Amino acid sequence: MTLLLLILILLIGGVLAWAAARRSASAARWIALIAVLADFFITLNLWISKPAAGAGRWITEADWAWIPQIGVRFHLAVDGLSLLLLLLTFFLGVLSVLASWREITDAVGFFHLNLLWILAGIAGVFLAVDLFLFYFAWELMLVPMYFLIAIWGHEDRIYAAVKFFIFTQLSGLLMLIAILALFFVHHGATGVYTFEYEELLNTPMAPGAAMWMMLGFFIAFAVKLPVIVLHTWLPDAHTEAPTAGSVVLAGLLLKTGAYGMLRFVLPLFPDAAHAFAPVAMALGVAGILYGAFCAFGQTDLKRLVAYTSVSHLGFVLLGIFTWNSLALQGAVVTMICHGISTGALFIIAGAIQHRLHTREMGQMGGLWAVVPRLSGAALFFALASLGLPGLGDFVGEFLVLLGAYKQSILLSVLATVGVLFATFYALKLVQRAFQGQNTFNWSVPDLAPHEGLVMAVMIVALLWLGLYPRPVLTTFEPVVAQLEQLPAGR
Amino acid sequence: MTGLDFIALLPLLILAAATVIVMLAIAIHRCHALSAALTFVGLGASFGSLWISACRVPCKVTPLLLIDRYSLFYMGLITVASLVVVLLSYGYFEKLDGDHDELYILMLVATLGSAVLVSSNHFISFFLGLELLSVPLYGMIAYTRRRPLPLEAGVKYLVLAAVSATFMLFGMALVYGALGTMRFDQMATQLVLPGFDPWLVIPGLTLIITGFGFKLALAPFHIWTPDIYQGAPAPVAAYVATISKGAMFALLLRYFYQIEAQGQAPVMTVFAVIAIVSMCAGNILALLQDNVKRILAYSSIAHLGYLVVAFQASGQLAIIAVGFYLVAYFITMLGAFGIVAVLSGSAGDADSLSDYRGLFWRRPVVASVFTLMLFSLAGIPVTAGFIGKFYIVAAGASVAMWSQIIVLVVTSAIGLFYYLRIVVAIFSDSAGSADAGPAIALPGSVALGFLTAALVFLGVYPQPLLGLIRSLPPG
Amino acid sequence: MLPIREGFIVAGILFTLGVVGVLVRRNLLFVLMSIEIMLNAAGLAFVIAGTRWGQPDGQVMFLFILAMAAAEVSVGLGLVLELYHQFKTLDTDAISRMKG
Amino acid sequence: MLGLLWLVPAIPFAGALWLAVVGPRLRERAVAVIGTGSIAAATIVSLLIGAQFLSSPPASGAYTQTLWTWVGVGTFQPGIAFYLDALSLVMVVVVTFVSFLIHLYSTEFMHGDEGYSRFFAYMNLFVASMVTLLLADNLLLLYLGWEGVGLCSYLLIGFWYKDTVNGIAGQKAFIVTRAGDTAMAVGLYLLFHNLGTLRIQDLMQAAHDHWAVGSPLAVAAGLLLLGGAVGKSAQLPLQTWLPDAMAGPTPTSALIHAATMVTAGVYLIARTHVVYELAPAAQFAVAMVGILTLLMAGCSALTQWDIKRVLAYSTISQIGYMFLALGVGAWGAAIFHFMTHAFFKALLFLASGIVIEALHHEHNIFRMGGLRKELPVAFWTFLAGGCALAGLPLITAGFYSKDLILWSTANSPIGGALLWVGGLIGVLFTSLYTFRLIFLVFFGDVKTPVSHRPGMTMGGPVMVLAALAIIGGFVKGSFETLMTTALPPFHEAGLGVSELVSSTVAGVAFALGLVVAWYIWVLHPALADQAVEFSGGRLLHRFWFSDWGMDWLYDRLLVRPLVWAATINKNDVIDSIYDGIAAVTTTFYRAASLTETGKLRWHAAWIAGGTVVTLAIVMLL
Repeated sequence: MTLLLLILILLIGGVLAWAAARRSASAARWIALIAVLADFFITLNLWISKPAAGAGRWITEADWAWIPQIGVRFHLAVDGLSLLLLLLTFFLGVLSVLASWREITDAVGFFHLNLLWILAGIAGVFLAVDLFLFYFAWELMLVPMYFLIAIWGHEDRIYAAVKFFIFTQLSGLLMLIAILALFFVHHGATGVYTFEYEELLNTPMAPGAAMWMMLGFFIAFAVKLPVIVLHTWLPDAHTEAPTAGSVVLAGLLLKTGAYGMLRFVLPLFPDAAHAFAPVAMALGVAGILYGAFCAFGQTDLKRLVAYTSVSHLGFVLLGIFTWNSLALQGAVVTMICHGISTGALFIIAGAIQHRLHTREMGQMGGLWAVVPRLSGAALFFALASLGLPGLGDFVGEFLVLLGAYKQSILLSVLATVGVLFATFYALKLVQRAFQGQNTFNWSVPDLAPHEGLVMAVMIVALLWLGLYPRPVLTTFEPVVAQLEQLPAGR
Repeated sequence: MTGLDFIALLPLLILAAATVIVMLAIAIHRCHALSAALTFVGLGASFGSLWISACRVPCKVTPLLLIDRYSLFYMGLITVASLVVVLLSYGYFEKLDGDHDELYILMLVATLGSAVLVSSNHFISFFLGLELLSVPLYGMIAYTRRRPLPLEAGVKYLVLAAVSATFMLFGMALVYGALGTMRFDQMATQLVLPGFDPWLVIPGLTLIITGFGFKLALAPFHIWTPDIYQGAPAPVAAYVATISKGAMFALLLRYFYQIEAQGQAPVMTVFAVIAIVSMCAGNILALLQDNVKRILAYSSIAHLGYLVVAFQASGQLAIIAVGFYLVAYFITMLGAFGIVAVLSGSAGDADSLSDYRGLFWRRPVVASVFTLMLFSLAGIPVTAGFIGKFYIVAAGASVAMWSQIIVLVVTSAIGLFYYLRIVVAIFSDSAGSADAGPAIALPGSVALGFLTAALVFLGVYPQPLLGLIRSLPPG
Repeated sequence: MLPIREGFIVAGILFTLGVVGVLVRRNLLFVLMSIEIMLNAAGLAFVIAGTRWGQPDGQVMFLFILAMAAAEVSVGLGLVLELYHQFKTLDTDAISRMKG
Repeated sequence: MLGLLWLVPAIPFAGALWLAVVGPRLRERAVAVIGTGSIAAATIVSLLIGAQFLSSPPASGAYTQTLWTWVGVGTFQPGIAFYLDALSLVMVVVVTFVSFLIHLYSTEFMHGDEGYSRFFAYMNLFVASMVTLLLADNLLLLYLGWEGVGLCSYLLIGFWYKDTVNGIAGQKAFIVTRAGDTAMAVGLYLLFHNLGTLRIQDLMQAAHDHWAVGSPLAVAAGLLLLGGAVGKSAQLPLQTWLPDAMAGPTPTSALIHAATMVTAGVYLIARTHVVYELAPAAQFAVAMVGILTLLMAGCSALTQWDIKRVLAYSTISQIGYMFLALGVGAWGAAIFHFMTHAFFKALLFLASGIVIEALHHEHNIFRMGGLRKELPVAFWTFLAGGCALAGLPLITAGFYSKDLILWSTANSPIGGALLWVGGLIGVLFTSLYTFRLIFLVFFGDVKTPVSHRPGMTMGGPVMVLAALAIIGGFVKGSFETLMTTALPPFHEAGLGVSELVSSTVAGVAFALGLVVAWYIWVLHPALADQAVEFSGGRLLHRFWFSDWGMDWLYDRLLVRPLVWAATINKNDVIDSIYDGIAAVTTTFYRAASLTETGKLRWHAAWIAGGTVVTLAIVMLL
């Protein structure tokens, strides 16, 4: 029951915020903040009370009949993986509401409605265990994000919003075909019409068909987790979105892609995924290198940070398809830490744009003297994104690389070179934006108290994950065990 | 014709009676509100009577008509749609000068025609229903004859409808010549016998498909659609887009199921070609359009293409898919054209994209309804369109028509682009002009409210409707 | 017995004549006339089909076709009058303002 | 007492955190107290631990303290755990003691700088990372310390960020060291994959059991770890970053780029000596890297005009000696040389800091001169350091440690005459450039007047270091016995050159260098310029000055193409695929919209045409 509560709080919170906005903008902001905080604490309590318990596969479930005629059930469930990602969702949700406290001034109510409905959509994606409901939440997630970019975005936001929408929608439709193909193959084999995840799990199917269906799912998640060739929507969407939009996009929407692979592609089609693994791993490494290479060439601050996401998510893809416990744990840790570090970088980029009204690094320079605390935080998160040991990203990346080494030495070495490339863009970001002469002699205020709080919380989170990641690892333990038992898993 | 038949025919009889009553009312005292109200009551009574005749079905009334659950369902759908169109047209024509009572008579006759079409079981009732539907449409499309565009649209529709009707007639003649019977149910038995010469039946069927193709605005025969939808007044365009197409598709479904057309491979390839071409044409033609009515016209071509994809999948799932998708399509198209009708002033229809720029900041409710309708056309969740598209792809997947499904997916992605162009216009920051424009008439807002509620309800909880459709064995 | 094949061929020829008439003629009146020809061709085909099976249905159908043709032409002429009143011409190409 | 081991890294880390967060608001005095105090505390704790360790050494010769398991995934269970044995004890004591002195020195040197608290925060963070590196029980924690020191060197080189040159130098240092770290990381994966653990002691044991001598895996692991060491210790081929690192404040250069960080590579190879014993090829590679870097850096040092760059190249060359010692199996000698080198090189840098401070930040030695009388403290301590560096026989510590290395090179089975001769030539070059520096800076006439005399807090540490540079050598005997508990002893074989012979030959080389330097730079100053006149000389001078052209090579080969390609691909060539698709769809639209002519007859034509097409399909199929 609590799971449905999570989504309802957000939906109702959004509508309340829109209504309250007529009276006062800050009322809308407070309602949104309270709603997301409430969800955060519910999930936190869920995590602390029974982190890895639960008899079967799920920690808790909520299940009602929805469209019995074709076996569709409104089935929400949480296991180690989705619990962690839910925590990340609400954590970044709170921070994105705080980050846009001063930045959003027009149509504040509608903004918070959209923001909360995106979070509800994402929570729905992580919770849904019925394939129809999953597709329902997957498509629903796009609409408020589209509005967020299209209305509150920056210069050519329309192009970015439409591009984002079409990319995801088209790939979503491919996934729909795959879901239906699986649905009918399952009916063919067992005579039962159902979208239940657990029943669809080990449906016997021809290898050829399995490969096509797996590709259907994979492409949808590959567009979302930007795999190298399908990634071009990401820089536009991230650059043009408002701060909260970029944080939610980078922090959460990309993770739904990785989550999808871990939840649907690997378990549903183990043999096909196993046969496809080398290609996916190569794509991952190519993504790491190309993402870093493109990031290094950018002059726009937000675009640079956007390309870093392509590079970091390349690690996650590599980790997922290496398919041993080290790499899988590494993929999850990378997902969470990337969410925090890139979210923070976007908040910083947003803060800078809010102050200097420009994102071009060419016009920045010498900001350290002007805004020391903001620059300090930026340095910290730039170091986190280049994988400095002692911070969360390093633990994730090291585990992925360690695991990948078992599979193929070449890919692991290439990915490690990718980590070196990460240093290039991170240092360029710090050097070009914060060091050097204050040629444009900016004089802007430093971090406001609430922005300082956001930064501090994220710094503590990354340090904690960097030095003591065990709670995250133990929560994800059972899911890794299940993934490893799949026939193809070694 | 026993007493039982009359009860079964009750809905049709009530419609005919309503037409006469409205004519008499106009003769006595010409008042727009009165005739609209009378039409509303007439349609309401006919809708009510469906339940009465429902307990007597199935019942063959004369060899021409077959009243069964399937036809009653579609009759109900058509009467409800007409009710909505009456509400919309009252709001729309109230703003125009001149007397508008005759429109309701034409509308009642057209609705009667579609009701006959839906329950026809014979070539003659098929032809009669078709003409009963088409001829009043000529008048309705060219109704505001003071303006040039409706007149042009009316003439075009008249000529083309007549031409396609003759094609269909010729096709019927060939089929009749080959099989010796005009009754749908007997045709099936004839077709199975080896005796008939295919050289007559197959071309005959193809010519009939041309007639269907024109009426359903499917690909090769779709060129007229944008001109008529743009020219005709908005409520009438809504009528043409929904009721005339819905009735014809219901008949197509029933006719081709009764004669087991699935067996005839060539006919099916024709449908496959039509489906693919209309999906592509519909979506591509609308890509950079600036006229909202033309965009809706092209998108209706594309949607009919999707319907034909589901139509080709044989079996139970196809019936459900077509049935549900038609309901969703009705709601969405009526809603979209309803918005255009509601926003149109006395000067002319609000059909250019610039009229909708920044609409959300001026009239949030109307804008959100329109956005919801557009998302339903695009197949985004929480709208009936999503469930409809889901079923279409399910029907297609059940018989593994992968090539057509891939075309469906790709073209609907292209479709996304022009729906988003309208949404972008709606949500773009309004350049000045913050006036809210003419207040919306009560009937118009009631209609839109009902449509939005239905859209979201079916989008979220489609189970009751699906249960109803599942129990409609055709024929 | 009336030979079926030749009958349908005659009807077919008459039908194609009507179609060509619609395509070629520019004046709206002549277009309406060609539609009449097509309708009669269809009616002829029905009568021939009816004779082949010895059933009156074909001719009954032809009666319906006549009735429909009359209704349609009357509405058509009404529109033609209004058209001429507004556009001062009956050339179908000249009256097309909507395109694209 | 050993239980307090975790305090040694913890206190500096706490100091760094405190200064970073609260520092900017504190006064300079408070920052100095916190900064230097935390290092003093760490030094005291390490000395106490050292005393107890020496007085009553634990049973197995080592003490392990585990705080918590860091990452726990299946068999991969590295913990935050510290391992103390003789080797790490010596390194920790030396590092903390020298850091304390340098912190004391920089309280006055950095006086008045607006980033005062930021400087001390970075320095404390550096000491914390270095100590973590030295005390790390497993290679992953070592890697954490490894990257931590790399980060602090980047932050401190680019400390005066206002001048972009410093920032770029910092970037270069961080990137080149991380290039080395990449090789080391792959080494870590290889070790874990094949031996199942990263805990250093278990690793060594497992390597010993599973790998035969000369097994390809051992060679690969050795070379990869060497790659990391080469990056961090600025050896061939990754030494180009150290000379540019002199852009940082002088205390930083003294602490990081002379005494402690650059020797991390030596520690790594010493710590993983079992791998190298199992892979003679890798060990020989270490020796070759050592000897080549030794000679190249020596030549380059001769041609430099900036006082700090001369010392930088001399550091590279001295670390070359340590690598040579490791290469020939003289593990103890390498660590001993590390200790003495830490003292006299830190001394030289601090003394040159005094000189620079005194001459209004003048770095060019040709514009200095005659400071013998003006800065007596600087002169005498600089002279002591210089002699220790060059290896003045019997008195200075440098002589003992370098002689031990030369002797071991001659007598090691791996070494040989060639390496020994190379080492001797190195000694000649070292004394040559050291005395060139001393004579140019302190002798001859005064070219720029001295404005500022160093205070006690700068003079004190320099004098302490000078004393250590002198007496440091006398502990050689007890130092060697201590080292044998942690590192394998040196096996004598080969030429059988006696101790006496090698030390006298080294003494002769030292004297020769002294005399030649005296002859050129004191008696005939013009002679040096004439040597450069003839064409070969100028080319050679420019070649040596630019570090044998390696910097230019890397720039042309790697940096320029990458930057050029990145800027070309700024808006992502893959994006053009989707623009192409959009363009094709639009052309479809243009073509399709032509069919909508609006003419009635055209519509009818399509209906007729459509029917004909469908009839054709039906008829033909």
